[in-house]
Amino acid sequence: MLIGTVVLAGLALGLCAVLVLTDRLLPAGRDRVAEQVESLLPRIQCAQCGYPGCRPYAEAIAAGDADINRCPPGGEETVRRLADLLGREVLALDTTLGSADMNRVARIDERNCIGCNRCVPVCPVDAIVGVQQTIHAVIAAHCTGCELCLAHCPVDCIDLVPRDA
Amino acid sequence: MTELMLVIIGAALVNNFVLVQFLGLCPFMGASRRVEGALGMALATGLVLTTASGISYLVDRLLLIPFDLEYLRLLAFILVIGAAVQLTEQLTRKLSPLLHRVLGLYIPLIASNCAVLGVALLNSTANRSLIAALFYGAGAAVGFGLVLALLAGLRERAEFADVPKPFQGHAIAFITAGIMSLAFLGFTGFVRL
Amino acid sequence: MRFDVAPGPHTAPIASVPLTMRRVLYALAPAALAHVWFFGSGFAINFVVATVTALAAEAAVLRLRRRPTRVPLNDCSAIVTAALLSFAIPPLAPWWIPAFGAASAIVVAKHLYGGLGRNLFNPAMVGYVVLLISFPAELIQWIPPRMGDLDYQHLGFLAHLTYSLTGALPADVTIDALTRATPLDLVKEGLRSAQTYSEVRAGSLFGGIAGRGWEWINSFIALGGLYLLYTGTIRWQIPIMLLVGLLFPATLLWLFDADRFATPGFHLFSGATLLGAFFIATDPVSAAESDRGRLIFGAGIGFLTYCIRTWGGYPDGMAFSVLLMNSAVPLIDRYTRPRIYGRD
Amino acid sequence: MLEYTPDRRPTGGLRLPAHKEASTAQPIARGFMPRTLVLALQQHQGPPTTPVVRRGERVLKGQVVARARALRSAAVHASTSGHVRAIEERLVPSVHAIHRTRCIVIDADGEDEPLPPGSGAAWPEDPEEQLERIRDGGIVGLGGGVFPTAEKLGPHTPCKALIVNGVECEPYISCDDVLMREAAAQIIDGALIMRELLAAPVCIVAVERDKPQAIEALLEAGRASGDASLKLADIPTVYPTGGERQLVEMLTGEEVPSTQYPSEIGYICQNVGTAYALHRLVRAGEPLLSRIVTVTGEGIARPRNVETPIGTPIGELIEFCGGYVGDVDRLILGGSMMGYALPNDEMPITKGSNCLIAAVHREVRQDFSERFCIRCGNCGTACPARLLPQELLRAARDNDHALLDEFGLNDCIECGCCDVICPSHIPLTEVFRNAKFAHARYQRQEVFSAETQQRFKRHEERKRANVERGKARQDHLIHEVETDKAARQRAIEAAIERARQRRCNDSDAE
Amino acid sequence: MAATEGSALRTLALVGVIAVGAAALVSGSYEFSRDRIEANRQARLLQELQSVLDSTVSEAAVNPARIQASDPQRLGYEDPVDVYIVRDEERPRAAVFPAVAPDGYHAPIHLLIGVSADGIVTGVRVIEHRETPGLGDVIEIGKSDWIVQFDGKSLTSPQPPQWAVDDDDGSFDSITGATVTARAVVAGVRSGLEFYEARRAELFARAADGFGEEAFDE
Amino acid sequence: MSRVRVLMLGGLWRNNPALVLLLGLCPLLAVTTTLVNGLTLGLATLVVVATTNTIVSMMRHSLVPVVRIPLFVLIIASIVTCIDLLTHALLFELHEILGLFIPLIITNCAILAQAETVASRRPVNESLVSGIATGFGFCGVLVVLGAIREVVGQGTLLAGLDLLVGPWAASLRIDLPFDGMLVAVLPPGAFFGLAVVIALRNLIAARTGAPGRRMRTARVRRS
Ligand SMILES: Cc1cc2nc3c(=O)[nH]c(=O)nc-3n(C[C@H](O)[C@H](O)[C@H](O)COP(=O)(O)O)c2cc1C
Ligand SMILES: Cc1cc2nc3c(=O)[nH]c(=O)nc-3n(C[C@H](O)[C@H](O)[C@H](O)COP(=O)(O)O)c2cc1C
Ligand SMILES: Cc1cc2nc3c(=O)[nH]c(=O)nc-3n(C[C@H](O)[C@H](O)[C@H](O)COP(=O)(O)O)c2cc1C
Ligand SMILES: Cc1cc2nc3c(=O)[nH]c(=O)nc-3n(C[C@H](O)[C@H](O)[C@H](O)CO)c2cc1C
Ligand code: SF4
Ligand code: SF4
Ligand code: SF4
Ligand code: SF4
Ligand code: FES
Repeated sequence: MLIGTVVLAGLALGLCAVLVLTDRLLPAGRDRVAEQVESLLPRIQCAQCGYPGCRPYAEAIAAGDADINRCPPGGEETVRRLADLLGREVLALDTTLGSADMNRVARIDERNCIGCNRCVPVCPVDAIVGVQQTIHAVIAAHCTGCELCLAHCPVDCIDLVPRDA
Repeated sequence: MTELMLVIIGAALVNNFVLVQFLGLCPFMGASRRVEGALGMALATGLVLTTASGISYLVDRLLLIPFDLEYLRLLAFILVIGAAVQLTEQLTRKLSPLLHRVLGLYIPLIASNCAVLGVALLNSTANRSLIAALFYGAGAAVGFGLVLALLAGLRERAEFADVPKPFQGHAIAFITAGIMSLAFLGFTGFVRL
Repeated sequence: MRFDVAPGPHTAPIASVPLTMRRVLYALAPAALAHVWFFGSGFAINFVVATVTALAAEAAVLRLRRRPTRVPLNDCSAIVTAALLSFAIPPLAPWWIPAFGAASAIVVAKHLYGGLGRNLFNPAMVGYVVLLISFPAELIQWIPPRMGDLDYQHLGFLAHLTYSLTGALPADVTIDALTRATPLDLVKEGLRSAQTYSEVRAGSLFGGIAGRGWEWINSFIALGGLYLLYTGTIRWQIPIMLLVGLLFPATLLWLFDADRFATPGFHLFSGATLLGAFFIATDPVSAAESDRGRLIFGAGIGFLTYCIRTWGGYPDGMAFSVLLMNSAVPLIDRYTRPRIYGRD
Repeated sequence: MLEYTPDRRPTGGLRLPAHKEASTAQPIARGFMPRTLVLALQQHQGPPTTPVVRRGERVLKGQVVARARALRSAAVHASTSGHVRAIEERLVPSVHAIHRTRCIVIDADGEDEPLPPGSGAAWPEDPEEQLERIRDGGIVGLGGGVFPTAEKLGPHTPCKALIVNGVECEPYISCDDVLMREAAAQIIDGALIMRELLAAPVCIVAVERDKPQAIEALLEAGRASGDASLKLADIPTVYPTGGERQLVEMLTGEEVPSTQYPSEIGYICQNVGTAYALHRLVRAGEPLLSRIVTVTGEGIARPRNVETPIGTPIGELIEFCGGYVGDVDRLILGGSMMGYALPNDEMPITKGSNCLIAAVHREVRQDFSERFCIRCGNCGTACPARLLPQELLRAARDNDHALLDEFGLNDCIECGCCDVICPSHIPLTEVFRNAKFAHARYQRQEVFSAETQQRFKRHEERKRANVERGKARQDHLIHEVETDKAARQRAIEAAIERARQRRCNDSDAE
Repeated sequence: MAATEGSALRTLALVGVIAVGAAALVSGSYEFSRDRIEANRQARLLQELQSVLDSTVSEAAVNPARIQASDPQRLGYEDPVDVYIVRDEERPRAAVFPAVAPDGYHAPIHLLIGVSADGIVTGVRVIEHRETPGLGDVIEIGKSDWIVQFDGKSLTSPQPPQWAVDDDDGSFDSITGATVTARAVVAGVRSGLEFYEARRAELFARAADGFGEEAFDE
Repeated sequence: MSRVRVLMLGGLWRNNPALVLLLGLCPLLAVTTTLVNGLTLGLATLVVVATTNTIVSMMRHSLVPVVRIPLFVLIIASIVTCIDLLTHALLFELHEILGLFIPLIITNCAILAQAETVASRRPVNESLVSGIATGFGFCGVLVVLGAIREVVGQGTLLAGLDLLVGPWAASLRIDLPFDGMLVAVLPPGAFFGLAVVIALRNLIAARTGAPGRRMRTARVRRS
């Protein structure tokens, strides 16, 4: 009985010592998951997922803190590809979050724009040009239709139109 | 040499651990959604299987039997396996984070993966030589990896099938596994042990 | 002047699923007749029972799923399944054997995956293996072929029918008197109990190459196979490689020791070899998709069949080998994709 | 001229009933003259031309009505004399679909008056000028691609071989066949001119085996020309060996890399009709005014090949062939495999229109009821691009674009072989055609996303930089203010000043 | 999640404690239950022996002697096996020993054979086999009493040539569809008896002068 | 809904270890050749999982990630071994049928998973509840599957109950008029049986609108 206890305890201690050691010695591998996840997102930075941008959301997913169905612009397709990458279940897209789709762009109505310049810093992709007190314009080719600027226009003269119109 | 080959074939096909002896089913079902994941899991399990069967063999011969502590066998083996698994867990987490994400819960589960314990116990009861024990472990690992990969492939294809609603998801996976084990019955009587 | 438009190509399709399936049935007909000639009307009865159950099961499932039934029922694939199943089971069997086999083939192996084209495994073979392990006693009751010199009274159609339906035999005969081990059984047991091959095949059941009667049926099956090849219903990759995979080891080992191993000829003309090569392994749905894949697929089946016959517990291994290779198909496909034109 | 048989078997492909007897029975019908012409400004691959005539103006046969301003474009000529009725948007059948483009509509005056003789200058020496002439001559590829020939003949990676494509593998079409029979010499001549321009060591004329007369004629002409670089390859009659990629593989064993054109690996593929047109231009100074069109199908009274002025309304052409007989079920422009059905016969013949089929009910595919794929793999065997259509189909149906890329959607040449052989009657080609659009959008999307990500990065950096700069200035001020009194004074005054400013701004606002 | 210096020691301490706890627990319950388990084992063995002994003998079988005997040819076991000699006060009454029928259909069939002192089979049981379920497995006593037909047989009745299944004109019923199995078992029992005949005297002798230790220690 | 009820429902139905999490499959499939076998193992498992959950959760604060797995299995294993030894000593008859399965309990992933996901994070009472719920959920599945396989496979029900609860129960055994199809008791039958049970659960879940798992899983991406 005593022997048994000693032997087993010895065994346990020995093995755990090994574990602790290896845990020390092994180099922590660089975690590329977040990047892989991000590359599957639309990367239009609309923040509708509830994170400041695609990267933060990607990191949240990679860390397993966020569901994979929070990106409206990405749509079902993105959810599916994320599920594939991470071996998770496919979830229905969370449509409550927003409606941004990449086929629309913002357009500034020249007649109403007062050149307050507030929309410029908001645009995550610098798609709005114009200086103080002059009419601003959206570079359609850069605009992702993320809707962020809409809220910031005091005279709301920004609206979304189909991309090819 | 031929015996050793027989040992491997026996463990891998004839008495396939998963489909015939019902060992290691949880990872079999859980890690077979994608072929990539399955291969990773196969590797991890193979690692644990062979190392664990080797070490526990030594523990058995050098510690338990001399002090006639056979009644501690389960305890000792499971301890060894647990350690081996934790080691694998560390390895994957640090060397392939993505795989670690994909396999998620299932790596710790190798610990309780019956296959591993099964190998260790069977080795000690069927008193083999160390080499034979290692081969047996390897054979089991091969068998496990094989059916895991096969099932993964089949499940990927089954996703395009038009399965009746109640059977979608896991149920059809079990049906598929069932037919696989039907097929593996063909190996019965292969190695007349 | 206006015309209604339709997408191209405008050339009418040159093949259709029902036609393909019907071709398979035509190809099986001669062998079926030979079977009835040698083993009595049991085959016919089994075939009818199997077909009826197969179609009924298919209809039932489709109804249950509120799916249209006409198109699937007309494609004849269920009948092919039934036919191949009835080739696999012994002629002298109670009705519920073919019925159960067909039902499990259609319901479990075919329609749980959504029907024609979706199934991962060969339905007929699933049905057969389920039967084989569930009711081995019934599935080994083979009767010897009708050959002038074999002392053996044969059952007429009615006797067959009554046995099939009620399990009752004519007063004077017992089931043991009727049934014999098949040549494959005999060879397996003989070689196992240290007889030499030539001793085994001295038995009255053996003809020039393999079992008498069986030789003929298999020849007709080969004929049907050639018809399928000729009409382009199947392509050569699977049948040829299957035969190679089976006959190559057979020849080697036979040359190595002609006493302990059966002749290649015996393997070619016994059991399910030819049926498997031309009709079963070629099931498009459950076979590999690319040509290279089909080479591997066929060879695998042949080789496994030989191993099971020679070292395994079962007299024949076609069904198991087919299912085994079926389960390998996704991986085979994955690693044998043809190189796309202009890519490397 | 050397005749030989390539020793390769074509990859995939089908042997299809040819249906060419009807139209090849009679010789080419010449001298057909329509009442009106509809000349599309864009009949080629590339930017449209710009009209150089005005409404009401009279134009002569052969006169340029629209000029090629850009490279990769080709001029358009009046194919008979008459008055310009209008310049308006119309529906025009182009290579793969009907599209709306501006057209010059001309009322023919029936005099068919050509430009005064000698107005066309002599054929220049300098290659550059020659290409210029070809562009102005409005010559484009007549084999289906309608790609400006000048472009294809222009300076290239050294040309290994000129391939003159007389294969004409597609059912019903026979325009190249009859042309080869009747104008072999001119074709050979045109081919030699091209060889000249390309400095190609060899010139292979490829013809399908089922055109013995054409082959005879060509050999005859070839010998006559006595040019050693000429070869004639007879090709097995398998569709679609006429496709230039397939043809290159067949003749040379080389494959045209996935994203490239044959020219980029040194093979130039020109249709026989193109060669003929070039001959006319160089020897007779005649631009591309007409082309041979096969008018056939059981719904046509007198099926035949017609030398048709470019711009002829289809209705008139059919009229010329005796009009419709029986109940015509479908009117197909092009062959029965690659061609597409027209909604009406009001549209004009363009440079790319090689065949018209007025098909009755039993001639063309009718049932479009589709079964599930039974994985028979026939499509894969038939596919000349060695694709796996059944896999593509799956990927396309649940638009998984990564898979589509992997399975080579864009390597599909839409030949339709898989479609015709599929026992489940799945409209594979149609699915792939549509999938290609979606796929293109997806690929643009990916690029856009990548760019966006970069912009965002820059944006973030700038923001961070701004914040830091601001903070630095603030620190500096605070530090100053704390250290010397004068600075503090200045700061306070500045603040008061700003406050005043703001107040009067507000009062202005009111 | 690398453990820091401090926690490394804590870890080991923790593990040590738990391991000791676990071991103590297990060892404790082992000590507690060892004897009872042993007793149970013997009861079980006794049951098994009695299953192949007829009632007259089985009272006497309270405490047979265990002897190690080895006969690879006839018994089919490489290593020595336990032979139990059942005695009453004066003389041995019967013997029980395992034997292997090597050529079962799928795998060798393991038998337990009981023979009375004068060489008459008192019972045969199949301990382990891999025959086809539903076919060969009727040799289990649970499935049918085919195996019972050996009771009362001996090497003299029937005569050795009759020691075969009726398909081979022997005097034992064969099993439809499982002749192979039947043959195997008959042959197995027969060679078991031959072993017994050959070694009986020696075995009894050894049993008598207390060679074999008592099978059960009271 | 109170925490306890959530946990209960979770273990029993919503994420039932065997049907939803697919854990503890080996004993599940290996043992359920008859209802009684299933029941017996189910009860044993119930005891183990409840005890381990409690113990683990008691010491959850002193656990160290690096070695947690060996610790869990150590605890589980020792408890199981004790149960094994004690049943062997005290309930010998029971141990006769149960003997082979008990070591299997050690390797029952469901138990480890509970330790890993619940017990090592939740207070004792919750862990206990969850453990019991899981145990019952598991046991339930074992019983159902065992019943199905016994009926289909050998045409009986409740066979061998007497070994478990005493001779009187022998009378409860039901014999059906047909003698079964072997496939049900052989390995393939185990898979098919479980598939059917899962399908049934899905049906019910769909009917009661309870959140079953989302059926269609992700599409394939080969690469
Ligand atoms: C968008 C486009 C670009 C092309 N660019 C070239 C080129 O750079 N060089 C060339 O020799 N041919 C070029 N081609 C012409 C093709 O090689 C081919 O001759 C033309 O597409 C007609 O062939 P088809 O009828 O098989 O489509 C181009 C064709 C297309 C449609
Ligand atoms: C499927 C397919 C079949 C074709 N068949 C022919 C053909 O038979 N004859 C031909 O001249 N061009 C054919 N083409 C067009 C050729 O690919 C190529 O465009 C043409 O020969 C280039 O010459 P061009 O620029 O003078 O038209 C085919 C194209 C495809 C995609
Ligand atoms: C699936 C299958 C399982 C078999 N299992 C056994 C078996 O367990 N025992 C046996 O003696 N023969 C077995 N056989 C061999 C055949 O039953 C053989 O015909 C029989 O042993 C001799 O036939 P008979 O007994 O009717 O004379 C099996 C055959 C098959 C096809
Ligand atoms: C050449 C050919 C072979 C076939 N072989 C089988 C077969 O072996 N078993 C079967 O159940 N069905 C067979 N079928 C019918 C059909 O493909 C089969 O039922 C499908 O697997 C059902 O989805 C065959 C069909 C063809 C055309
Ligand atoms: S929701 Fe917007 S910000 Fe969030 S991931 Fe999708 S695109 Fe990026
Ligand atoms: S302009 Fe507006 S909508 Fe467009 S990208 Fe910028 S912020 Fe988004
Ligand atoms: S249409 Fe595309 S996929 Fe089909 S055969 Fe032609 S090239 Fe292949
Ligand atoms: S030809 Fe049709 S049925 Fe056959 S594989 Fe291709 S798509 Fe499927
Ligand atoms: S129970 Fe065996 S692996 Fe989970």
